[in-house]
Amino acid sequence: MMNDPFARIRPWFSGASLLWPVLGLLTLLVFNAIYAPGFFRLELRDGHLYGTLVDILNQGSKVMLLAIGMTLIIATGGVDLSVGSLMAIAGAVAAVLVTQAALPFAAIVGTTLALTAIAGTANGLLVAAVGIQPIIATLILMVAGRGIAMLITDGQIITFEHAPLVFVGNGHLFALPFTVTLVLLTLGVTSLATRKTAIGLFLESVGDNEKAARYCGINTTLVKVVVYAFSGLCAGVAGLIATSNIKAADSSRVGEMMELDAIFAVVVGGTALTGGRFTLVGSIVGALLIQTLTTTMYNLGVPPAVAPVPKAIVIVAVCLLQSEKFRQQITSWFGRRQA
Amino acid sequence: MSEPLLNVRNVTKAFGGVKALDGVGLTLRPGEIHALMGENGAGKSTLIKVLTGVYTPDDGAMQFDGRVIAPRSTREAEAIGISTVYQEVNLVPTLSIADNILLGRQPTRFGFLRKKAIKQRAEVALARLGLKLDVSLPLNACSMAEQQLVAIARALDIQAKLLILDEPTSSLDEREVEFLFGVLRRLRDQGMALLFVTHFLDQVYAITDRITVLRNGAFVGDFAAADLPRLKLIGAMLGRNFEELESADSDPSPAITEKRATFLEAQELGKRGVMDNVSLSIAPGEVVGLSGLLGSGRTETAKMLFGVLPPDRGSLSIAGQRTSIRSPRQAIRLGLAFCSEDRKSEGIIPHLSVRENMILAMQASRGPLRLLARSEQDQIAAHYIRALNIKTASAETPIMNLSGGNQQKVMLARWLAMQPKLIILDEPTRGIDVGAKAEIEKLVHSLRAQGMAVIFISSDIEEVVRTCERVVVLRDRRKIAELSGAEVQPNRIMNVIAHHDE
Amino acid sequence: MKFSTRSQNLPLYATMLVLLALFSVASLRYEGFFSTRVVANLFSDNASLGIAAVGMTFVILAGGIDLSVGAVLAFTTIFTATLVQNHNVSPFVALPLALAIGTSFGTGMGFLIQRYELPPFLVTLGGMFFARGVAFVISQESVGITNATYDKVLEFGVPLGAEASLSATALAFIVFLIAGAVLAHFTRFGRNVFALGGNENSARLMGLPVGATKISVYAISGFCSALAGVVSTFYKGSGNPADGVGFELDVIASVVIGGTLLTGGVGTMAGTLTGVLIFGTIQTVLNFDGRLNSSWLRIAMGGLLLLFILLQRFLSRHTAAVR
Amino acid sequence: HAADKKLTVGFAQVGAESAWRTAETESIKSEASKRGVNLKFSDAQGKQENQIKAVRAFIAQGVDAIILAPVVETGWEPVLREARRAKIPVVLVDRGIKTADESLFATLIASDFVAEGRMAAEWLAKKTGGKASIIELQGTPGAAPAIDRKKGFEAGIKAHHEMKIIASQSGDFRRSGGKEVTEALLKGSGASVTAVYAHNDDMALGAIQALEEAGKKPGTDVIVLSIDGVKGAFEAMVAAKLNCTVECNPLLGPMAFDAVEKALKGEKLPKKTVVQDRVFDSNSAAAELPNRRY
Ligand SMILES: Nc1ncnc2c1ncn2[C@@H]1O[C@H](COP(=O)(O)OP(=O)(O)OP(=O)(O)O)[C@@H](O)[C@H]1O
Ligand SMILES: Nc1ncnc2c1ncn2[C@@H]1O[C@H](COP(=O)(O)OP(=O)(O)OP(=O)(O)O)[C@@H](O)[C@H]1O
Ligand SMILES: [Mg+2]
Ligand SMILES: [Mg+2]
Repeated sequence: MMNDPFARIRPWFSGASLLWPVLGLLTLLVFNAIYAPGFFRLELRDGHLYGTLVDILNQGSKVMLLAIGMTLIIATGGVDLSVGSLMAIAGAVAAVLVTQAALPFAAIVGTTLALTAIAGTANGLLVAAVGIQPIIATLILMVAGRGIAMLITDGQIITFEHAPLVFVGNGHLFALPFTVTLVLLTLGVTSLATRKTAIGLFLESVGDNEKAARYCGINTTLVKVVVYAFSGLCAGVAGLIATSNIKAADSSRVGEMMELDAIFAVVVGGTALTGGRFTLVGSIVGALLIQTLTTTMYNLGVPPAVAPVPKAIVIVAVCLLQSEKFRQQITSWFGRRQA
Repeated sequence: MSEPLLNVRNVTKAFGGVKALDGVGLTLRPGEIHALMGENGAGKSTLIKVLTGVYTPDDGAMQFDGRVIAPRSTREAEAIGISTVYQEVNLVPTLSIADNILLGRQPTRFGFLRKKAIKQRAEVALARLGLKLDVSLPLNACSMAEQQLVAIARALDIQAKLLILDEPTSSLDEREVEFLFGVLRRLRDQGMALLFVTHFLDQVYAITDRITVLRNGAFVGDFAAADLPRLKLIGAMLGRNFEELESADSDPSPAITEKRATFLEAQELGKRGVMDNVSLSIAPGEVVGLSGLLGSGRTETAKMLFGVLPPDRGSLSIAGQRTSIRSPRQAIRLGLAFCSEDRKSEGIIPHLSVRENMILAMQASRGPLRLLARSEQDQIAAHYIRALNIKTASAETPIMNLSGGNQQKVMLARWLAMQPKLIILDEPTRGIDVGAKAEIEKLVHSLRAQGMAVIFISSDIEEVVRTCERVVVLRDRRKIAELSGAEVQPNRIMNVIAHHDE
Repeated sequence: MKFSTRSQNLPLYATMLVLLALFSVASLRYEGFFSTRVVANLFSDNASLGIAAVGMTFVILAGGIDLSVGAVLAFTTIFTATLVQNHNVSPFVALPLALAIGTSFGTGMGFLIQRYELPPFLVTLGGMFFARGVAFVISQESVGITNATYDKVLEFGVPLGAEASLSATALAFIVFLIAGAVLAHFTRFGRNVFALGGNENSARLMGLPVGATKISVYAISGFCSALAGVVSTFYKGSGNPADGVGFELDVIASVVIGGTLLTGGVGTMAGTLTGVLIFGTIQTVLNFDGRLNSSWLRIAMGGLLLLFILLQRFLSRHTAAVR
Repeated sequence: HAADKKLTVGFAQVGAESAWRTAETESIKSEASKRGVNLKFSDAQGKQENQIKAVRAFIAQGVDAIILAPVVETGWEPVLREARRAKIPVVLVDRGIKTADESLFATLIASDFVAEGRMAAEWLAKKTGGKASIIELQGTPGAAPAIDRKKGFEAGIKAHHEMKIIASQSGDFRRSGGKEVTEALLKGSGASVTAVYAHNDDMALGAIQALEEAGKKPGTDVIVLSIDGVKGAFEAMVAAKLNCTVECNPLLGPMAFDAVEKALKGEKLPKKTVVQDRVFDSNSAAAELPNRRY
């Protein structure tokens, strides 16, 4: 038997190689270093770090959080379209509570997250117990959830100045936006929970071969319900951030199309949509990749209407980079030219 | 002697660091049935995949019908006249049986499928193998053996110069094997060349003209079957003496020792649309066989006991307690284990490592939070890799990269590691080489000695007779007889199956 | 003991039953609902959706996904509108050109997916961005079409009773649905698509033309999206680069509601038609009701979707159990 | 038509994407119930196809009249012809359509988006003496207000050579979009900004937050102006963070139903009624704020 020196740390990065998405991200950063002066400038203001890189972390926090939950769902072979609407619900509930109820902040956050987790559980039950295809099961909540959020805010944009809630999306901790802490915390807890227990193994088994996993005695229904509930929770946190960010609950717009960004982040990060092996770190890299891309477009002054074109090119380029077949072909061309 | 049809020289193929084939040669002549033999992981399937364009060889040359070939896909191989049945049944489970047989070459009129003609041709193809099925049923309604026959029927349906069969008989019982051999002989007589992989020595001698032996990816030799006695063949395959294992072969069925309290007692279990009726009881230290023709309901019985197909009538008690098992989880909690015959769709978790596959059931029974210590996992993996002689690059290799027989051994390890009170083995020796087969028989004996109850399902009646002290015979989804002690004889079982009604 | 031979069709029948139930209840509740006009509208209003869904069905059956349909539709509408309106190109030139571009675009994506084994989700997401961006490069504003040929097509209609007539767009939908059904269910190519989605590896080992089939389904989807765009220009008499945002989800949803498995290999064209009609009928019902505000409208839409999917599950399970 | 029979009117709304839109819906709904009209409401979730479906459903139901707030300017001719064939008058609100055949609708009651953009530019020119480095926050690409407000604004600053748009990105008409874009631009191409022009109030409110976080004083260091005139904008003006908003009146209910009734009586209507939009700045904001209902 061969000795595998990385055997111990490998599970933390399992799934496809992280190398390629990271390389994609680095390329983008290098590009910015050349074409966007000031991209890497960081200054300390009032004890806070300030600069484009910080913005990327801060703005990207929502997709990163969604991507963490989404990774686990995708690992089981599912998908969650409802996260954007769940963000709206979270924002609506929190905003209404801070403006209309005299509750301690912890209770408000608790209620909000409990609600989105319950909504996620409902998704999970539809998928795992009723057996509806994930895309449809979560589409239902995607459509209805936004209606519920709008109902809660009565179709209005609810603004607030509630200091703790404002802090969630705008505050700073350790010189960095508080959202970074939230992401790291969620990532840390999720990584530990999946790799220091057998949960990760169970998720991968269910996604890779559900029937075999069931025959091994894994409660596949429970596993699925839990990941959807967890994704609901992540969406709740992301919703709080988004709402706090603009100090307003914008039920009809918040989180729109973010489900696609989250799925994109996960897939670019190296977790296959077909389920099985997953990598949380990869998804985070994927999320940073899209956020950097968006910021790059702003910085270069690409007209918004045509901005999708360079975006498309980057996406396909990163894909090709990840493709072993493509790399082989490039090497063979290169080899032939030399010969 | 006629010109060779296929001439393979010096083929080499490596996967990462593993050399699956190392300078292998193979010569086939028209009108010959040729066996490819070797231990699990010797490289047989890899050689076949190289021949048929699934893998590109790293080195070597292939000549077919006088021309140099380098097929890049199965499709190309078929086009030049090589038809193949791969080891794992490679069909599309969601399509109908007829579709599976004729996919890609359905009769058409003006570009449209002729459904009636398709149905007919599929039925004819199956009838050649002595099989009568409703060909409009989806393939996933078929048992493993039926699927295997469908795959063979598909390969037989085209006019090829060379037919390759990678373990076609692993799920078949004698009757089907006879049918198949009849067909193969006829094809040989028509001048077709056949390449054939099996781990059943009897079959090798019954039908083949020549034998090529591989060992550890290397070419050992090409022999005329008549010049190669069994023992020499085994010696060539294993590279060592086989006397000890041979002795296990002739072990008589051990007499029933003292009667112990029944562990599991099933009475008149049945499930609408699945099983009519089966009763069965088993005590610790007992090995009970389930026998019957294909489709008789052996697998279904196992699945009813294991909670995969919870029965809707009858009663079940375990260790004297009335229970009903509604899910595999519950079955496992009660001390049952079930090693499925369909390792591809019900057994392996393909992308997970050998280690993870082995400890999965054990971990599941501990629950998600109490993770088995990594050192313990490594230990278990190392233990079973050694104990079952599993050929793998490392315990961290994804199981899908293992050869079929080695995957099967990992599945066994998964359930043995659980130390269950009752283990149901559905075709445990499917695709396992002679050496390992004997080892597994020994293993069953030692499990029995440890007081484990074993339900043993196998299409190989000899094997059932060798291992089991009692045999429950099924037919048409119901129990028709139970034989024990001296009655456990191949002839008796065959007789019961054949002449029950009369 | 004999097994039902057609158990795999149960979900389809259940879905059709659900559609029927939905339609009957609505007819009883809303005045004017039970009319040929509503039925004709259902087909013409959902013609683009339906045609794109035909293409999507092939992609999903083959185990893939195509997120670019909405953007390709938008590109096609603005491309043809600009040519016809601003450059005086005859529709007989512009439309085939648009269809050819859509098909090549799909082929290109299919090639990337097949040749380099890229995930379809990402490639078609890239395709979506690309087509959308190019649409805006052509024109940032919507362009109306005034053209004699267009008017002629618009006036065309197969009369259905006194009130209603089946428009050209509706006819195009029906014709392409039938063509799609024939291709999917009555040709070798169709069977290969099913096999590819059922198990790609097996399909390869069975010697099927996996690569060509894979590329073809994306080509078909590209063609259908472009055709949906063309139909949309007839439906509206205009082209708009911002058209069809979120359209891909509607299309995927209709296909999947129709019983096609997102994992590939299982589904029917008839199911897709049913899915599209269920989708459209829910919308029509809500429009007929007209009493809900924006929030409740969304909740009702989700609720109805849930109700019908549960009903569909229940029916197909129940009937299976009874057999 | 029996005079005493309750009138049924269908209203095909774009969606509920902003406070402005909700105010418009509310205005039409409350006016309908005031007049005892049976209103059929449809929300198209921002999609033209859905709006067309709604209009056709209204026709199939045989409503008496249709109020349509078209999401884009083209693509209505076929369905409006159908309405005309069914003799159902259509009143367009808040945005016009492009057509050669004006008989397709009874009348249009709307603001002039181009004029709004120009008014904003003129106000800014006056305020700054014709000297400004501007960040423009565009609406959703392709949306008519975004296109026209951009056009109008560009035309308005053309005469002033020292007024320049130094960066122009889309904030998608959202608060969060306005904030994110401004935040990014302040560190990049828009670092030397002296004014922010947003195509709607929501984005301006987001931009204000971004300016504050960047250590700038919105309203003082950087002039912020926008369009729509929703309540939040007035509050921001009172707080001296927003300098100006060009009103785009959503309270079209009364005018719309007046038009419906006239059209049903067969009276001749002007093809277009332009709603007069006013410019509010910090001076007039405080007085107006109590009157704002949306
Ligand atoms: N795709 C692959 N990647 C890595 N290793 C592989 C792969 N396929 C086969 N191998 C290795 O190559 C060796 C030969 O495998 P092969 O499947 O040819 O054996 P076999 O002789 O057919 O055995 P069996 O009797 O068990 O089917 C094995 O050690 C296996 O682990
Ligand atoms: N889900 C199903 N739907 C319809 N028929 C099924 C289904 N599962 C199994 N069958 C049928 O049940 C019969 C019995 O299958 P089973 O697997 O029990 O056979 P077996 O006795 O184990 O034999 P072997 O596995 O050797 O073929 C088969 O003929 C198969 O056609
Ligand atoms: Mg093999
Ligand atoms: Mg069996």
